[in-house]
Amino acid sequence: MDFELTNDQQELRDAVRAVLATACPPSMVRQVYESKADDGASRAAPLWRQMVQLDWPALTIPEPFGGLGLGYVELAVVVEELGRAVAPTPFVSTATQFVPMVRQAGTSEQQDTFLRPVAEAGSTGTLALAEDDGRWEAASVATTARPVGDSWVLDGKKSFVFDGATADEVAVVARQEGTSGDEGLGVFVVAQASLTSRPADVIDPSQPLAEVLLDNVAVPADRMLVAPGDPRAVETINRAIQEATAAIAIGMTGTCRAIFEITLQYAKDREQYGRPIGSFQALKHRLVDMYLAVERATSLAYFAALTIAEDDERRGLAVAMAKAAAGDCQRLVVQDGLQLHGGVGFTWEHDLHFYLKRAKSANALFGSALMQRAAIVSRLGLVLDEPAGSEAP
Amino acid sequence: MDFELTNDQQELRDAVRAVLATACPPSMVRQVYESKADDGASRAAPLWRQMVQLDWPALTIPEPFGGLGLGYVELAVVVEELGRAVAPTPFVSTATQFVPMVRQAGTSEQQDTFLRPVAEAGSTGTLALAEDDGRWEAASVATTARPVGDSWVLDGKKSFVFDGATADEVAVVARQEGTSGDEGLGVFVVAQASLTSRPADVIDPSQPLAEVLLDNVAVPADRMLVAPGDPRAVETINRAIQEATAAIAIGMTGTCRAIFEITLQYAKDREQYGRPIGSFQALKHRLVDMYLAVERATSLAYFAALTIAEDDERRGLAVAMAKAAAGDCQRLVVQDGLQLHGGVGFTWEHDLHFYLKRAKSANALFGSALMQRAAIVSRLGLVLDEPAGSEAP
Amino acid sequence: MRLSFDRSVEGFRQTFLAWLADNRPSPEEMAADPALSSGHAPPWARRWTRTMFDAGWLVPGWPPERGGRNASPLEQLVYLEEMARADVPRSTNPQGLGIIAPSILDYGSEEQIGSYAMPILRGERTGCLGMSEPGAGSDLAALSTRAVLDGDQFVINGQKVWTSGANHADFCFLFCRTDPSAAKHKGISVVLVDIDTPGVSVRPLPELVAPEYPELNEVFFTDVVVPAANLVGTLNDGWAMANGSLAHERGMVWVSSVMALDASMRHMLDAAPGWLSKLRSGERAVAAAMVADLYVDTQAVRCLGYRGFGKLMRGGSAPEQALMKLFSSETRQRLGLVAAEVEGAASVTVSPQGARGPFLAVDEASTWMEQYFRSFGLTISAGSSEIQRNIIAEKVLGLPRS
Amino acid sequence: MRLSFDRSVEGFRQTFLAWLADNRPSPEEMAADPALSSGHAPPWARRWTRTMFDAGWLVPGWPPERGGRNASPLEQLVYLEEMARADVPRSTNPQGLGIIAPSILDYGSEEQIGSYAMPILRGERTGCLGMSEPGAGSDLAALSTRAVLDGDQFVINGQKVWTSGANHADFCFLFCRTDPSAAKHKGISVVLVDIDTPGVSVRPLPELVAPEYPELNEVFFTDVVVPAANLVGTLNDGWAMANGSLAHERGMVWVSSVMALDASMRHMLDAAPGWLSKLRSGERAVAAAMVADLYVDTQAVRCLGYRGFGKLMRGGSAPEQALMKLFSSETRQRLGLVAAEVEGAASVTVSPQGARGPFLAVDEASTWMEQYFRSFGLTISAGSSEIQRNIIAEKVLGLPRS
Repeated sequence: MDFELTNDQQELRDAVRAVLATACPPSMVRQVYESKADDGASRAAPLWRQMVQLDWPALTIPEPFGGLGLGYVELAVVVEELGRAVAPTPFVSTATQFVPMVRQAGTSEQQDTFLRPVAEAGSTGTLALAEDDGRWEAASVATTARPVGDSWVLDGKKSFVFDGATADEVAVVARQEGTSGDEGLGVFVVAQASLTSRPADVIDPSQPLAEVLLDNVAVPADRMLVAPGDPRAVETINRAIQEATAAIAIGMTGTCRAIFEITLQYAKDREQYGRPIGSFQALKHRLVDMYLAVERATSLAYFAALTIAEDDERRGLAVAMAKAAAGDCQRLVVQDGLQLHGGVGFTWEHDLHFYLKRAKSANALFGSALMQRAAIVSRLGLVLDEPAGSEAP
Repeated sequence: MDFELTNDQQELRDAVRAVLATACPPSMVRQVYESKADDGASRAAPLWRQMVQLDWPALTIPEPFGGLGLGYVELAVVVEELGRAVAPTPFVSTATQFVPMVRQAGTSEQQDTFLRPVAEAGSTGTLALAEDDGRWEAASVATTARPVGDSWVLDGKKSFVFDGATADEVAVVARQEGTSGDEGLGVFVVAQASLTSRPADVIDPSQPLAEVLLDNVAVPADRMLVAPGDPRAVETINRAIQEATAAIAIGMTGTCRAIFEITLQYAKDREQYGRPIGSFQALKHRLVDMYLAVERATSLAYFAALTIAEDDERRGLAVAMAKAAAGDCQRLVVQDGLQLHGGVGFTWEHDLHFYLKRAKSANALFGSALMQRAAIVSRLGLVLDEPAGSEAP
Repeated sequence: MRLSFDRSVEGFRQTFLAWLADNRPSPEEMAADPALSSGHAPPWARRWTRTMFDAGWLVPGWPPERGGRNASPLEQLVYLEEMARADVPRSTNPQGLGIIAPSILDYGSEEQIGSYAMPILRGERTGCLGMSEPGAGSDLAALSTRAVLDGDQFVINGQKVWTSGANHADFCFLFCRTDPSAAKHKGISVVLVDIDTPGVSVRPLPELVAPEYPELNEVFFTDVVVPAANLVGTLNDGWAMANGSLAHERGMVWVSSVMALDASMRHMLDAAPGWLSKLRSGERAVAAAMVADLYVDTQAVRCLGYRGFGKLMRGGSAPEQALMKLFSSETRQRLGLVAAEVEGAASVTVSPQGARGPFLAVDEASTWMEQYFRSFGLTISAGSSEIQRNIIAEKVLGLPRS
Repeated sequence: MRLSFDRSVEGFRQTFLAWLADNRPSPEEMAADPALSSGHAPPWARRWTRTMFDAGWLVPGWPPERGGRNASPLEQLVYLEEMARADVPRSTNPQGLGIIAPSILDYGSEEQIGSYAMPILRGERTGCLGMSEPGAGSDLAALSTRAVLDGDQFVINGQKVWTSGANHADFCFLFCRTDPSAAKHKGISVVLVDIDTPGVSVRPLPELVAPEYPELNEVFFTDVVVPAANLVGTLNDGWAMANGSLAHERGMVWVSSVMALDASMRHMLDAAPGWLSKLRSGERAVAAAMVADLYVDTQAVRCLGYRGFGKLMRGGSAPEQALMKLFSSETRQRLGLVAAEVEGAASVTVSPQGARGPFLAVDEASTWMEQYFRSFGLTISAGSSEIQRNIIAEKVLGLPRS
């Protein structure tokens, strides 16, 4: 039992932080913010290439498929730092959404087909799960998969797909026509070229989202990761969703810590009435509460990471707690971070808003604190009359 | 439109406050706290006699029945001051629970029978509505009324009845056997001698509660205020519940204001590290937030009083808001009031706990903030799938 | 205490509503050409302000010769509430109408009244308030923009920041230091400076959302020369006027902030069923309770305003007024926060570039998330929430200074 | 990072659990004669403490000669968690075991160790900590109880307040001023004073709930004479010991506060379905979310504790430890608050007079409302939450002093 990073993990963190300090300063994030959508992706491309050279996307890909075979804690370390830098990168979609789904669900051949290009060539991927109602859960999927000969034909619309307009491969969760709830679910990998994607105009352009339209898209059998009707489908999909959700929570704690640190520094530097504003007791106490919220969220984020890494039976509950705590944390640190900055933080020119928007946006994606808390209620057995078939992932 | 007390109302407030300052100091409350239950009632008796002499219980009793015929705002003024003094008195049960029910539901003869003794001789009354499940709403009543000849026979158990062990007359809400929800409800006045009451051991002995057992109690027809099955029963009962609930909310704001004022004074007087603790900015800001909570609750309490006084259509919503806001207020001022007092407020010897316990207790009675908020949700039409028959009072 | 209005006030309401129905600009007209900032008055707004002025409806509480009709405070309240309910602005230059014009009328010369105050009331000119400076923050007494009297003119040098509407305003009601040797708050004066005076330069400061519609500005003054006659009131007496200006603002602001909150709440209640329908029952109940809580706050803000108003009508001091800015701005902020949270995933989408509201380019056209971020303008400017709490603690509660 | 324990630690756990099962006092035995305060040790508690001491299980991290078994930090953690899970106290005099005995072992003479420290460890005597004074509050440096060295004895005069368990303790570990001319924190010493010494008088201060079981006391010292040999450590070196004492407390407290919180949460989760069943669906979802929130807090407190523990194990400083008191005490308080709120009307009933818990007369036997009120002991004593926030702001976050 050890809740502190090992020396190797600590070194990984230091290395990632050092790379991002030079490759991903706020000025680079600003360029992405101030670019047109397509242009933004190209501005973020050099960072991704560097990450690929450093083998970060390969981190949790098994060694037989060209990866490093490391665990979820190492992934968490990288994701936290990326959140801390509000990095504009397809790492989150690729390494925490696409890779886990393929790893959980794919055959060895499929893993080799889809993961090796990620590990070795920086191919990107994502997960298309949520639809118009903004729910990241298998039971809510309406997109259909229809068998036609050896292939499958997908029809539907996915929303809020991370990097959905640029990812090379998209893991799509769909269901057999006529099924509902947890029945009939399957997963398919669709190439970007086979679908129509439409970038969304979002408050956090450093994490692009897109709608993905599947209009009669034929998918060959070797791109089917989970066959619709497979009894293990829900379990497999939920495990991938848990990894993806935990990663959002971990990234949020990084972003929240950055907001806290920037605000703390501002409170030390900024003088008013002839003294640093951080010497005013009311501000001090609020900074302590921000600090506590960040530590609370971080503790639960790494607890969730550990339950995933060790496949602990509490993983579903731990992930929901981590995302809920990250949501609580952003609510407080965005509020107080912006308020304590005064007018300066209110301007476009100041970098603070990149962090605020990432934190807010991440709360709303992959199940907000509100939804996670309801999931915790359900997992604690406190629901007396919940309709069947609505188990949280 | 005028949200400020008239001169007459202001004079009433000053008079009540002056009387309570001498007749109901904290030392008198302490005597009640430190007495055995029966003894407590007798210690509170002189205050009640004085209130009767001053015609306070007669305030809202119509003039034809010996009362002053004043409105709900005047009642609110008295109730707020009683809350401010944590007064141990049957005023709340008699004037805000029993009287409104008789006034709403009784014939002229019944009003003369039951209200005149209150106005002229200080007879006391109460309302027996809630049962084991602690819900102050007609639909939840299980106590039955069975016609036997010209009389009715009541059976059931009422809980949390204000002054239920001492009130001369008890207005009991019951229902015809075999009915449920809003159907079959009736109201009866039962003399204390006809029922069995059992004082509850409560955290706030200055407001005694009791269980009232109705074991085959025969009630003559002239004590039936509302006949079971009367189509106007629910509306009549709900109006009385609204008056009673608003009064609890108003009393709570008085108690909360007292906690705030005591704490404010303490912050000015108490020195630590060589300066008054009220000069520390973090404490200042908390005192401002307490003040805001008290003003918020008071504003809504008087808004509710006005809607009752003028029979405005918003009265149901206004009462729920007032009780919810009073509940929010006590949550904050009890927490910060006790915390800011430090060890002193933690002792039995200090008077603070009388106020804290009254505030906490009143929140739990006549529907907590939690329940009121759900009622507001329902009244705002935000419930999409609420089962029928659960309209809040 | 009374909830209802008496008959004469209701008569006033009907008279006004009838006039309003006949004369108001249409929503389409307003939306077609919204104001770009609080210093901007598009043609329809200029016409409308003038129409109100001529009919005695722009400032009904003032005497007829200044465009009013000696309306009673209760009548003014009814007027402001009905204006807000009708979703029509009195002016798209609120600081001009609410602060600058009345200050000039109170303190200025006849020439200044003729050239600056009346043109605001007639919808001909717009003004901005030059108060905050970099480094001085909310501390007006620390301002350092200098105006040096040189014969019959002032030479002005310095910088203002957070100046609302300066990017479109015609002139600036400028607080500057005229006696650097006096105690901090004693050497301050107000000078009227036309924005097109050589040496004045305005740099917009886009906000963290909707940067395409900047409202705040930095204003730089480099050897700006204005006639000495542009001094408002007495030399070095600006501090009193600042307090007067802010009092004008506070007197006006409580009703409009209550009504703005009310409007937001209505929009939220309209949108809520759609949001709630996407939630599961457990989530929905919690979300609905959050919305209900905001509703309670909104009603409480209104009642608190009414209570303070009742005290003021009796000539008493109204500590509630001091709470109003704090409570209403924080409630507005919480409303945006809760709305965005309940809205869920869709809250991350931004309003389309160039989306325009009915009479302001932003605000009504903004998403809830954007409204939340923009609401920090309310809790930071004109005395931040922290400063409000200090003031209430010391002035209202009588707590000792730190 | 690792979630699971390695095999040797699991072996330690099994060894301890087996011993515990064979030797622990039964719940019935404990409930029949609970401790009346933290200075009280009923016969079963004395026997049990002695049994643990003899078997090397009272303080397993200490060397065998002091009643331990050189257990590693991880093993100590497992030990404390299992003790808490078994609902057995190590001692009903926690400040004796956790602070006073270790302080005397660190600083005291052999005689003091023999007469005061070892008797605590063997369950023979109980001690109380004389720190707070009226007027000095949490500010130990301001204490004024005087001990004047007069030949080979001290003469003590003064008053302590909030002294836990003094109403039953055998002796007091008393902080007093021995050099009034020195700087505030330099003239303080610790003297051991038997409670039955003439001139010592104890006045219990009943709490706002369960006043029949007072835990806190005022202790008055009037010309109390004790031998100079009762000085612990060096004259005027009490300040260092105070910091040592508190460090002892903090080192011990985090696990027990986490476990206490855990136990409360278990009780709450057991009770919650009953409460929730009385609520309508809309209310129920909100109430359940409140309970879930506390569950999240409880788990976060535990994880935060583990993180701090991990840093300490590496010899690093652990700012998390400084947050632990604040977070765990406030969470405990919120738990009582939420439980009472969700419990509803029934929460106004008090526990029957004389209700007794399994090993303490109050706490477990208290209602949720009573537990809420009693929880202010946690947020007020041993450095209030306000003081904790000041400390964290300055010491951990490096913010400037006010």
